[in-house]
Amino acid sequence: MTPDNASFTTAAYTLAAIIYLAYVLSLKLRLRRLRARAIALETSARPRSDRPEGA
Amino acid sequence: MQAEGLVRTFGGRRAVDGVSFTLHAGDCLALFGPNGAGKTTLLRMLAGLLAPGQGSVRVNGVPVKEGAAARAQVGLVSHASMLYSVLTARENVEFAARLYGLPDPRDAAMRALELMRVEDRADAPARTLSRGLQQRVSIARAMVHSPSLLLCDEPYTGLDDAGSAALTDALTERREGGAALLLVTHNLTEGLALATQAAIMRRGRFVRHEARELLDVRAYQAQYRELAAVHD
Amino acid sequence: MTSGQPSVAPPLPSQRDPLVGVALLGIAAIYVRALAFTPIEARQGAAQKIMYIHATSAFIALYVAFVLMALTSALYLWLKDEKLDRVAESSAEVGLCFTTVVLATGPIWGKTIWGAWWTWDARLTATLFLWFIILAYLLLRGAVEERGRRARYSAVLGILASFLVPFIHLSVYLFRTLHPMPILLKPSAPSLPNEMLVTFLLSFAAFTLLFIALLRSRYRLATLRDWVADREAERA
Amino acid sequence: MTDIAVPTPPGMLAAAWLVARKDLAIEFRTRTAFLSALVFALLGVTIFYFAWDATAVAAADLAPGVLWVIFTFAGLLGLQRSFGSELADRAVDGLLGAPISRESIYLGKAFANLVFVAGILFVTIPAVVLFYNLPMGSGIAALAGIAALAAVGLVAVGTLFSAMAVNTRMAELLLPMLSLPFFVPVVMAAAQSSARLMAGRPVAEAMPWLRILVAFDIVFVTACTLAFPFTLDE
Repeated sequence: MTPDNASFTTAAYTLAAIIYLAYVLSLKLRLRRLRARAIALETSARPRSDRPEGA
Repeated sequence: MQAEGLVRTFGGRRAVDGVSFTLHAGDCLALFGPNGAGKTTLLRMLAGLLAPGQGSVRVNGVPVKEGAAARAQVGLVSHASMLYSVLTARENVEFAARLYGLPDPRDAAMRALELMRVEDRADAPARTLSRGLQQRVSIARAMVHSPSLLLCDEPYTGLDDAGSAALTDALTERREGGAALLLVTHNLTEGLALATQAAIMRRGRFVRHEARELLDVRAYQAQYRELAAVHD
Repeated sequence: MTSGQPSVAPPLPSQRDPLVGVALLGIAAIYVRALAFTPIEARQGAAQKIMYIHATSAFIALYVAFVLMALTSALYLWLKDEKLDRVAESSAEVGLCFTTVVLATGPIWGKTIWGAWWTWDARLTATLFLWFIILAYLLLRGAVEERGRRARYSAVLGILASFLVPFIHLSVYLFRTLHPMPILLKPSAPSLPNEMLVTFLLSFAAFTLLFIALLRSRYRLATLRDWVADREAERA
Repeated sequence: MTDIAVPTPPGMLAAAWLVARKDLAIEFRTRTAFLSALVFALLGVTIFYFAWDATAVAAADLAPGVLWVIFTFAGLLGLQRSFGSELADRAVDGLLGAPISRESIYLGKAFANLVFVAGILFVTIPAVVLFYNLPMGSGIAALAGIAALAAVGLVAVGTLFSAMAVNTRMAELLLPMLSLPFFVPVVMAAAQSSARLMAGRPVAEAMPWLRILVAFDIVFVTACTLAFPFTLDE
């Protein structure tokens, strides 16, 4: 008799998808933040006053 | 001692940017320069504590980094006392003597302490000594194995008159005994008094380096003050 | 050795990373194929399908991410090339993500086979310890500012960790064999009918692609971060 | 200045012994770290006793487990301070500037830590035997032997990580986080083998675990000794 545990499969698949997507999102956010800092550093000569917070 | 093409970068900044010079027995190079010029980094490389990014350091032909033996001939006095605060002055210096493999560590330690006229506090734990006395013990520690190359990073700071006199006598005696000295200091008069050569370091490079006799002290002082106005 | 001369143009990876997009599409395709088009295994029921994402992620986490981290760590100590350190850092972080998925899906699947969420099954326990090691690795990286020292410390930990994994596997398996698991079906190497095997292999390929895409993206992130750190160090 | 005998820098082991002796002299003079680790261990042993319902679980079965958990954390406490004395006033520069190899510094510190941990064990094992009224007999000798093997493994890894952690901001948190995963096989092997020997089972049964323990010691003492120079600011 095949046990009916489809709910477990969906739970596992969704959980896996959430974790992977969360990681992709975190990569994208960190990249955006760094790009902004890089562009800011690149365009401004010596941003003494508006230097972004530490590296 | 020969230093050739020494370079060292820290996170994209060149602390030492191509320094080469030679010291012979009996030479004393006074090295001046503002904070952040790279003097301490250079000194640590000469002492074999820090591997140079490029270039090499040799004492009597033996590279300092690889050959642990070469470090046996080097003595370092730095800002920090390099002492174990819990151990007494004698134990600290004796420990150093044993590290250098001296045949008579006990006597060598006592002689070094006497040289710096601090033998009366030999059995006091290092932490109970004043800053100046700790400095003297630290200098004794650096000289216990009578090194042929003595590197001093502002050794006079914190020393009272008696201490300074003891240090000057010890350095002069070492120099006449055939050691090569490198004296890093901010105090022009102090530095020039002992020096056979003088150099000014800015942004990791020697901007001036010449024999002491050729120097006109007043002009040197004026130029140094203007050079050292802004820190690196 | 290091990016001495300040490269004028910042290494700006493009906003839209095509490879990550393609990899995610691949995973979506696997989801559809596994859930809708692969037959349900008679004895275990639908839960057996968890294997397609659990086993593949586990394999990649241990045999790809971790090995890459250990290898690049060893090479870094020898060659002192910063790029190697960045690869080690990236494969550690992506490896942590894969290991987290394994630890999330494992117990769910375990519940259906062994009736308990956590049964200290040898492989799952080993993955748990791997997860702790990678976490410690990333914590160490976070605690050291100076780049040279951070790279050296993490390289040393990376190599020591690679010596540790066999010991953990050994002791966990020895521990487990002394307490036989109430296993109905030993989820060892799947001898699957070809229909399921195809899904498994496709899934393996898709997850490997995902790993490579994430690794590349994380590597570029590390390069950009170091570039920014250099520029700020110069300006400071 | 120096008489006929030319100064000869000490060899690897001689230098290691010098560093170890210096460390132990410092430890003996302050004694605070040792006493606090000791009290921590003894308190732990007593607290564990009340953490279990003595009627449900026989104290004897509990004893090895308690010993290894306490031993691990007391050891960590001891390792925490081992490089503190070096960094104060940059005393480590004195060692690095001396004509001795970097590896001998590690071996010296590791040996001093080993003596430190052995000291704690020397008191904790009798305490466990006393409080959990274990049968005296051969089991105790086996326990001590296994403890020694485990201590070597812990100290080898712990000393290296303490050398790294001391230079970072979060040393207190970092040292346990880095070391504990490495302690897992050691504690597992020690607990399993000592449980069997204490229960009087044939030695053969404990052999597989002892082999793991010995292999761990050999692999990690060499690996950590070779890795140590890389942790210094070259």
